Amino acid sequence: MDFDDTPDEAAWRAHVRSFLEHHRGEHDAARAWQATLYEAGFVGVTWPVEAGGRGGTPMQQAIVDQEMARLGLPSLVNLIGIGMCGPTVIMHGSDRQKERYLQRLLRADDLWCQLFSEPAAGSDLAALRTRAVREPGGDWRVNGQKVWTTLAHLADYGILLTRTDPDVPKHRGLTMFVVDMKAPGVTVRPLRQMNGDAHFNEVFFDDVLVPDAERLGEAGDGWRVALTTLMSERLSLGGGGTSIGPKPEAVARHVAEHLGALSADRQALARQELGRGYVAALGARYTGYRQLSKLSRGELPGPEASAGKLSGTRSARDLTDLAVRVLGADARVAATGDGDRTWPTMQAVLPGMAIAGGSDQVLRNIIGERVLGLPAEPRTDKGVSFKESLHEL
Amino acid sequence: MDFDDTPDEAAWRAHVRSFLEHHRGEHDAARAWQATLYEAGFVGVTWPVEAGGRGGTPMQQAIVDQEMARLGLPSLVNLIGIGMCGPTVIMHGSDRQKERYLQRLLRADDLWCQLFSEPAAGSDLAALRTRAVREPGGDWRVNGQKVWTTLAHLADYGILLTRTDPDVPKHRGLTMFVVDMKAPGVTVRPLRQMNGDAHFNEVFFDDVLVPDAERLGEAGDGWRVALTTLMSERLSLGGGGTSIGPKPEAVARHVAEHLGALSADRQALARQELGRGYVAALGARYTGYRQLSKLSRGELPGPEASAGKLSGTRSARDLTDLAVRVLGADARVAATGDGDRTWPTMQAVLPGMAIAGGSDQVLRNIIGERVLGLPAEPRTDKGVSFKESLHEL
Amino acid sequence: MNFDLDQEHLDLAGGAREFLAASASPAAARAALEEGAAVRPGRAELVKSGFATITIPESAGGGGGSVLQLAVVAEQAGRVLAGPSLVTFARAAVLLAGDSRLAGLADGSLAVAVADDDGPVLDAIDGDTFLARRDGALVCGPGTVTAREPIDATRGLGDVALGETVVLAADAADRWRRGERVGRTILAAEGLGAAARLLEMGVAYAKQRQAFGRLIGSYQAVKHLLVDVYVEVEQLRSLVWWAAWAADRAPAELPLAAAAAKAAAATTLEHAAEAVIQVHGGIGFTWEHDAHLYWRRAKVDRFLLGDDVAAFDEVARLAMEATR
Amino acid sequence: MNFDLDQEHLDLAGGAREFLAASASPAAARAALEEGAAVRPGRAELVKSGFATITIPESAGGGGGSVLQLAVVAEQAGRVLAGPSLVTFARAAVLLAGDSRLAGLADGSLAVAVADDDGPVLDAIDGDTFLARRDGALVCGPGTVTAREPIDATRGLGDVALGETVVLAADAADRWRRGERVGRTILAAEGLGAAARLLEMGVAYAKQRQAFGRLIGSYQAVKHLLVDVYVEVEQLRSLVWWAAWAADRAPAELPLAAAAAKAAAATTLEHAAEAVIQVHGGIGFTWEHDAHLYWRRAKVDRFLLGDDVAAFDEVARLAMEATR
Repeated sequence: MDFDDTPDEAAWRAHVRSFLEHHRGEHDAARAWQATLYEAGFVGVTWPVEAGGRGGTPMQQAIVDQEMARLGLPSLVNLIGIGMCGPTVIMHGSDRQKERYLQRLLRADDLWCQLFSEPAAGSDLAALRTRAVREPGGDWRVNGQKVWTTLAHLADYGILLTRTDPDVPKHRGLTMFVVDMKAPGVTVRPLRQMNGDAHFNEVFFDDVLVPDAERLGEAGDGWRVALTTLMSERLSLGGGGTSIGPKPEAVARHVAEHLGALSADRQALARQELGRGYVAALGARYTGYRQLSKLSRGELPGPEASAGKLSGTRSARDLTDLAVRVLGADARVAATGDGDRTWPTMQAVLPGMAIAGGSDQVLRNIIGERVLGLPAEPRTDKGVSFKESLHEL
Repeated sequence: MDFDDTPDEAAWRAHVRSFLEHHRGEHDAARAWQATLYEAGFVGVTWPVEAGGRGGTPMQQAIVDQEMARLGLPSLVNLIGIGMCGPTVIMHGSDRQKERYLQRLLRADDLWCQLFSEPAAGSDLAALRTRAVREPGGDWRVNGQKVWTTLAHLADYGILLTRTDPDVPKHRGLTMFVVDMKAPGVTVRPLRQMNGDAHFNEVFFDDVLVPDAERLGEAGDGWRVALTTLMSERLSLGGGGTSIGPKPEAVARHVAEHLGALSADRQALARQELGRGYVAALGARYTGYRQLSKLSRGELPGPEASAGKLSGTRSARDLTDLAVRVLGADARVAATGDGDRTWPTMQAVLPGMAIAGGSDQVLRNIIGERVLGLPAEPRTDKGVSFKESLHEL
Repeated sequence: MNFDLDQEHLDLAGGAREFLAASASPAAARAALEEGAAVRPGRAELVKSGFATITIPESAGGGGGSVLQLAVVAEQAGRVLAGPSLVTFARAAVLLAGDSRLAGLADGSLAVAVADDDGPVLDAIDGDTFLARRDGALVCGPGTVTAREPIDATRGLGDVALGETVVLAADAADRWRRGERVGRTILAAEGLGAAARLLEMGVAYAKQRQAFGRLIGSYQAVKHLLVDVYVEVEQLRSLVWWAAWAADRAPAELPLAAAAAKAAAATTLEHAAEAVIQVHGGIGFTWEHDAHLYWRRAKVDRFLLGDDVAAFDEVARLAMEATR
Repeated sequence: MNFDLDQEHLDLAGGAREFLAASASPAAARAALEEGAAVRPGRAELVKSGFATITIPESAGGGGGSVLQLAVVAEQAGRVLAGPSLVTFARAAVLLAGDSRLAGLADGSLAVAVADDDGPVLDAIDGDTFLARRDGALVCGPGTVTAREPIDATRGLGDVALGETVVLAADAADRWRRGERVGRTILAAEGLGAAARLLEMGVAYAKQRQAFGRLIGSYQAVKHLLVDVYVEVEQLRSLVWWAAWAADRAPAELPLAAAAAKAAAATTLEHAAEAVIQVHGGIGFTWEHDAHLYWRRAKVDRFLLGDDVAAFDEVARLAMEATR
């Protein structure tokens, strides 16, 4: 066991650090910044070389992420493309699709989004209703609505999961496509969250034509294709030792700054809360490091990676609550006397974290069944065609 | 709304109090003490007059309980008989059974126990396996094992739930009997709990003959008869404002005594814990008073009464944990330097409270479905005969 | 003992629900947040309805009613996130007892708010007359209000700089404390209404939304979450009724009852809001859904009239004192 | 970075499991509680096996191994509730470093226990040589032991009245603190083993017991209870490995890592024991079932080497210091 960089890792870190420090001023132009990093070999580190990547290790990618965070640099603009859409194209795309999309995605020449969730298909993703119907010419006509689509308003392309056969059980009638977000019939509407921001969108498909050449995988095989995407997503949420919500160090700094204004009793209570949240956050972080070590040995991310999101969401909530509380009387309003909105804003974002990317309840089912081997619940929808299931209740 | 005794209640209370104060020295002889109280009209207050009771109100019974608790007197020895077995005989027994059993039960001439649970039938009580087979003469031969039977080692009689027809669905093949605990073939073995005490027993039935005249209700109607018993039990666990586990006042007194030995920080933490547990306990108590008020207006105890057990178990656990913690270094051992075992003992009893008399999980199902009206889970055992269900998994 | 609402209370609750549901709503709370729209039903309507002035003696033009009656109304106000808070009226009625200004509170000519010593003041935004403590005395006067960016716009929180004040009572410690305790009781009643409404929303959604071929309310993970909220709400209801009854009939029990109700309201409403957002999934954390408006109420109310931590501490102190 | 056990550690764990499973068990813990039977495997066997003396230098007759190695063994010891605790050996090895008595610890001729300033002492019952602090100095000597009625008999808790002592080091503050932190790490490793074993018991039962026509592990109420334990256990495992690694390789990280591991072990083992008793239903709170023996361990261990509250407080202080 060791936490030190290997000689190779240390050299890579020194290189990354020096490059970033030299170029850090350039990150404001988000697409150009990603292109700069791509040219430096820092984007898609783990992607295969033939896909435009570096063929590197998850540890090398983690080092890039750590060094970016150290300088307080923002995430890459095309993160969903890199983390989810790209890997799906790599695994299931045609040579033409790979050729056409992958390098441009890494350079942020094109931005990507992921079009899976629907109003009536949240946790039960496979219940989605967006229809793709085959035209006489072999292409597809898409109608329906997606929701919770990050970046849809800026994206050039999206990966789109549709129902192509409602007469078979719900997991078997799905097909995945690459869709041109500028195509006629695509409408994007921002969706405001409870904190007032609009990080997500609703996307409406109204007779949108998608060429059959943009199919990803076989018709009817969309669920298996989607699992590639979701497995990639799992790693980016609470995996690899990254924090969900605030960094615990940031909360500790904030509490330390405000502690002096509290009574001795309140200080003792605040330290208990900080200690509890901090231990949970450290536990999640070091468990992430164990996962990263496994990945670096070539093991696939298993369902146990979801544990990080489960506990990270909870400790983020508790730490943020403490951070709000130490504001004292200002905790009742949305900005402190100095106009600082950090903690009230964080507070209003967290309820969504226990839902987005797999709700706490669904993640517990997955871990219970796939990690602990506990029996599944009796399913009432097994073997029923999707169409029938709509009339069941 | 008012919390005061009505004039009638006040008179009753004065009478109860004066009697108890006069006779308090006599409670050591448990059966004789119950007989004394019975003659005074304080036992079976709510039972009908023709059953040997007083035909009184739940509030009158509550006043007796309150006054007993005020003097620190122990519960009646035959409490299970009075609370569960007797009401079942009143509702479903023959005239001969009522005549023979009820008054002797109230006087504690006979002690009673309740024989429902089995090793393989805990939460799923209707899955019980103890068999009663009809003899040519019409009487019944019983074989099987019961468990968690309070007082079985002292009891003269028990109400016994058996399976008489394994070929129908499990709820339909049950029959209830009164069984003579001294009959040949009945063996009682004490069952030690985790704290080392043996409040419960295992009871084995080995070719025990039960006369058909001791049947309670129709053959095959045992489940409906058992529901009478269970509804009576509900009231006695956390209902009516009684505390589960320690009285919150006792914890407050104990904490107050030990607070001075703690650091200022620890005092602040202890007050938080006490406050939280105390509020939960008060919430449960006053909710119990609301139930009691309903009962006194003649309403039946509904499933919402179980909420008291659910929250009472939790607050009892939290308050007891605090009581243990304030012992300081003595919290590591089973008796303080002065030989006081109160809180470590209470600590070791509480895990059972979340299981006995309906586990937390089962109570939540009941409240969710019967109070909130949420849909039940799909049942896989509906309509299957008991015999088939044994081979299902 | 008869610990339940009487028919008179049930009728009052029905009337209050009718008035408040017609004049306030989560939509109005959203508009207040979004566009700075006025809080509904607003002071004038609340006074006109008679509900806000229940605890003011008839001699001063009020309803001459009980704290329990006001608590029954406050539950209905909490259900629809009405403002300004009945807490403000209840406290002012206690503090102005015997003062000529009480008639102004009762007829709506004065817009009173009560300024605690710490930070943003409840219902300060449209207030013109502020009650405060100065060196143990109860003082009254105009003030300059600086609005604060709201989490829950219905609470009208603003910083108050008092202008010239007059002393209403030199030693007002007891009266101030009773005002706080009656205020905590009414605050808890508003929290009860909000939490009960959230629970209804969660239960209704769980009976209608399906996932994996079943209604989500049939899953234990969802069902038990809602049951835990139900248990908390019912216990809060008991504590609110107890505290209100104590305010009217058993002053010695009021300190403990009011602190317990305040603390339980803070935690119950917060748990209810978080659970019900979770039950709704994605739709639950959208701006257009009502859940976050109740969540906002929870996040603010827990810090009013002392926070939950202070209330639990007080409960513990009182409980220990009572054993001596 | 490679944050995982190496093959060497896995082999060591396998050997330790084999030895400990043959020489200790919950049944032995029950016998110790019931009849005062000796704690298993006992000092002599533990020393003979070499596992207890891993962290003593070879020059003093020990294994010359790492704290991480001892932590790997301690997890196995925790699984079967072995005694005396490896915590006692680990702390003594730190405190006796450089002293001739270290060889006595290594060869089993001295039965050492470490007496903290407060209350009953871990593994005092069969100790003959006690290490303690006196006015900042590290002292050593015999003592009179008064056994205390046990909650968990495998912890050998007794009050110690020290006899005549000798001073081993006049200013022993740093050494004492390192002993505590290494001790907390090993205590957390034993807690990890106990919690992991509890989880196995709970999962196995949930896969085998049925109710209402289904295996109980298929109910979300049971499944999610066990998943929450799983998540806690895996995070505790990470913290234990980190703390042990820090004890060997990164002393600056040890204070935070050891406090975090200690605190997490206290809460995780307690949650695991309560959840697994609950999953077992009635059978889980019988004397004959093993669950309560682990529950007893949880109830005692949380108060050793400072309680969880103290450890959380220390984590907070260290975290805040690090931001300055």
